[in-house]
Amino acid sequence: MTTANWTSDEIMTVTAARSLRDRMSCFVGIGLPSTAANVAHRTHAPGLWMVYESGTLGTVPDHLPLSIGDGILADTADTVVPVPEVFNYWLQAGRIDVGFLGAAQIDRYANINTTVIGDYANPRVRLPGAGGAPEIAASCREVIVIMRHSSRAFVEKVDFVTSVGHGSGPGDRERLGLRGAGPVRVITDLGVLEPDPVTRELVLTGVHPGVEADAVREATGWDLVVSGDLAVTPEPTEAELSVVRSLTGAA
Amino acid sequence: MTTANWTSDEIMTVTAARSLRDRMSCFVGIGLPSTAANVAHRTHAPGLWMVYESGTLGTVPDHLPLSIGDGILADTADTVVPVPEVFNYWLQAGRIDVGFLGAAQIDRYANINTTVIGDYANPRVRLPGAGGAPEIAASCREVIVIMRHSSRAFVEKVDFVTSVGHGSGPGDRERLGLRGAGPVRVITDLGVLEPDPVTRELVLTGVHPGVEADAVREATGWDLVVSGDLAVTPEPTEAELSVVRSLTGAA
Amino acid sequence: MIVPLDEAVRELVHDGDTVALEGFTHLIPVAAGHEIIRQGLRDLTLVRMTPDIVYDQLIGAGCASKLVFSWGGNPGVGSLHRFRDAVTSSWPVPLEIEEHSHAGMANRYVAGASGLPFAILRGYSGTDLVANNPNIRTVTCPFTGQELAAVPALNPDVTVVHAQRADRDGNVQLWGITGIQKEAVLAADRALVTVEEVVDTLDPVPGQVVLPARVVNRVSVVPGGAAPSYAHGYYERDNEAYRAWDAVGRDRESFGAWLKELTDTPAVSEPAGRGL
Amino acid sequence: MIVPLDEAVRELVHDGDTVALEGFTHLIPVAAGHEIIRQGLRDLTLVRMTPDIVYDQLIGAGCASKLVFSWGGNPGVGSLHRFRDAVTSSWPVPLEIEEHSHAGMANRYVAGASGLPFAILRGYSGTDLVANNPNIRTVTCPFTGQELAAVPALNPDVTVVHAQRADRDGNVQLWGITGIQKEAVLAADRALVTVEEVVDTLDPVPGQVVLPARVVNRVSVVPGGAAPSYAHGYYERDNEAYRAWDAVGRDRESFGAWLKELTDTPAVSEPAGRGL
Repeated sequence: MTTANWTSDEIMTVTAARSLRDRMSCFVGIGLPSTAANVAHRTHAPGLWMVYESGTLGTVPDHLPLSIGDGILADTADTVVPVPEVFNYWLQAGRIDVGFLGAAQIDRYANINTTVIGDYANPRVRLPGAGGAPEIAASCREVIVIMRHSSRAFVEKVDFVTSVGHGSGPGDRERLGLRGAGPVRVITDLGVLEPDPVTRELVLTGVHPGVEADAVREATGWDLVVSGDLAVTPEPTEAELSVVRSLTGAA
Repeated sequence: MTTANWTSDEIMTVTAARSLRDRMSCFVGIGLPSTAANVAHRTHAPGLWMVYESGTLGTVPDHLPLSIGDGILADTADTVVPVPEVFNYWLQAGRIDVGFLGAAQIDRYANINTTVIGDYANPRVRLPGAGGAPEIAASCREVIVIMRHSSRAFVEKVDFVTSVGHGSGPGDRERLGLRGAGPVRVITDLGVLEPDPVTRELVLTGVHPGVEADAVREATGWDLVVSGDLAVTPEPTEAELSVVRSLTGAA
Repeated sequence: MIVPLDEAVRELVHDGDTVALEGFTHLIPVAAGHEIIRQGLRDLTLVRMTPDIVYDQLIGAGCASKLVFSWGGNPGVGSLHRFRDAVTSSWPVPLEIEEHSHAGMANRYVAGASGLPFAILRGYSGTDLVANNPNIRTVTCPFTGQELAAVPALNPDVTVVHAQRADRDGNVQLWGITGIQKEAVLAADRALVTVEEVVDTLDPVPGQVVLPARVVNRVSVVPGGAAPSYAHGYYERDNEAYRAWDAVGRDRESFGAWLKELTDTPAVSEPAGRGL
Repeated sequence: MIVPLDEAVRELVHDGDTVALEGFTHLIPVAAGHEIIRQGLRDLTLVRMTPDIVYDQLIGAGCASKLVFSWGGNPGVGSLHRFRDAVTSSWPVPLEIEEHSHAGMANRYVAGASGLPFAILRGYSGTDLVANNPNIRTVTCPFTGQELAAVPALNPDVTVVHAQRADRDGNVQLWGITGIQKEAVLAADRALVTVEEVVDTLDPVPGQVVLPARVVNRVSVVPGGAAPSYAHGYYERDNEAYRAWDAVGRDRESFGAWLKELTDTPAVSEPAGRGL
């Protein structure tokens, strides 16, 4: 193993960016998803159509916004629509290819918690809550989750289902009337998890260079299945790294 | 009876205009209502807030529009909103003081027909239809109807209830969940009809100068009750007539 | 993306389609309607809140087997005689009608644009529309117990609108009275937009609606394509042409002559101002 | 119509009211929130899609007994510590919460603005929000039989928003990211608008929302009244102030010092840029 010239956050961001295809419409959450989407837009996906829940459609910010409603998002958008429109006319109507979400907790079936740690009525930690996530997870054609790996975050069962992933397994999304495919990939600072096509349980399908599958299993709160065909993430290119760093302000 | 220096259409328009109070919000139908509302705006009600169903809020056209969506309405409006907004956010929400409607047929209980003469499935005359009228009649705080008097137009029972007036009598509007007061006045080229406070049946409460109550009864298709306290419309003033004529282009 | 009008109509509109040519007095896609007549399309379900003379023409030409609408007339002039003739005498072909109020139609488009199966409104209560239209039903509020009207979403196979401008990528910009066009386009499977002009950049305009290219299938450049209605900032409504239509539409013979003239004129784009 | 902020708050906001101070990242009525704190209002039900630091301040100051919301955080920074403290430790007073998704809250305002008792949406299905919020129910589509989520209309006693401009009659104009402000104002019984400036004429601006004077009860001129959020065309978002709040809000003592400084400062209007 050579010493990498990139950080684990950087390869996470680059890997997430690579998941976005050119000309896709992408509903972008703030933070890691926003960074990754903007990296994609500046590298292989110049036609990526970024939507932020503040109503900015087709925005191409020239720097990373801190919030989902920074002025730069409005200035560079194809059009800015009121909040009810972005949720009803764009998200609910099924016009968004990929929803890009973060999470505080995720479970074996890719259900997402951004509400509370502990009991809802008497929480140990109160988190910000749902925001746009429940309907992003329901209505986008597919969902990609980006979050840092830890056994506190990757749990057997989330304390609170804020946004439905694959419920409790096969057929649950259909039963619940959720029209998108749900989470198709979870990208972390250690590797990539994808739902098993049959069981819908998240399995480890890729690791970043230098990461052992066992280390990922250890950072996961359930008995994580490792794919027989485990991929190793291609290293970030110089071009990708320079875009990431120009956006995040890292040297 | 002196020879009047105004026509029966002119006194109808002036009388309708006088029914509008300053600063009212008024949902204006095209044709006679639009003329009357614009007369009011240029005479005693400079603060009349005119709304046309095309979405022009607070418009003050400098000439009469031919359609409900002429460019002049947009040019002079406080704001132009999409059609769903004018119906949902303004009309349905109960923000409009008075709805100003025309009609092809009206009946004893001020129900309005603008749909068909004859049988619906096999009509003798096909009329334009409902447009905004059913919800204008339902949701405005009150409704004023302006139309020319004839026994074909003023009928015992309309062939088709396009817009509900007072249904079949007292309590019907409440039963139907209609929140506005319904038609409070019908202004014609002969006089003024108003619903009896108890029976809700239209009675003749006023005649224009030179018109006999019997002539109105003859032009009405039901046994029209004449108020014991029959008013005579004050003559149009020179100022009113000059505004009407400047708008309609009459000499 | 940007193709001649005849090609756009050929690609997007087919016999039997549900077609909405929307425009609330302003920006009515008249030239596109004429091209539908020229191509001899049949058995269309025509949808529009305010069918006016171009719908009278489509109906008179026998393109439509059904009309879904809320107000059918010649605004400020009177009735549509071809529409009347179709409804009362099935000429030239029978015309089924489905009739709503404006509020109902507007909310049907909103539901269609929103991916919902239906919309709720306070409306229709007590009217004879209810008994004559199975697409007007009720729902009960699960919080207050109030009964409200329900209408199904409207999702045309194709929506046609006219706009002032598009850019070369097919982003569309319209302004002035914008009516129900945004919802009609978003509710449709396919969208055709005729425009006054194509520009390099859509400079923002107050009151604009922008339709992103990804919801537009074809753009055709048709200057004057909304006449005799109008295009705010380009040309005014030709009120005289609306008045003149009354005589043309009034009898089958004069209409036939009008129709022959239209179909004898092969048109890719129509000259500015041509409406009748 | 146009009155000083302290007077406007005194007239329109009362103990026990349901109050929405809306603004989706942009144009947050921070100065008005501070005036509510200064006037010592109590037992408010605070409503907002995205409660951020001004709500953290209102909650920390003990103004609120309930919060209705969909995302409560310091955007791009982290959590709201006063909000957390109230929820987990009932400090300084217990805070009841009613929690929705953005789509649910947005549609609740739309229903409120529309005079409807409820709204329908495709949402919430399968989430634990449902079991923890009696205001999330279902309705069945009378046409397709599909089950959809239903949420009740939101009709605040008073909505407070910040806008760029008003004219002397009280017509209000805002632009940029306009969020849910129009619906929040139209849904409310009373509306207070703080503005950057009053002008003679509201020249149209692309992307504008105009709130006609008849839906506005009071306008107060408060330049910088949205800081540390921003007013498009006037000043930028003070991201540093948002980051700095994290330390202030994190413990009760530093918050107490902040609160004392605020309430010791009698303010009719706040200088531009003042946010914390």
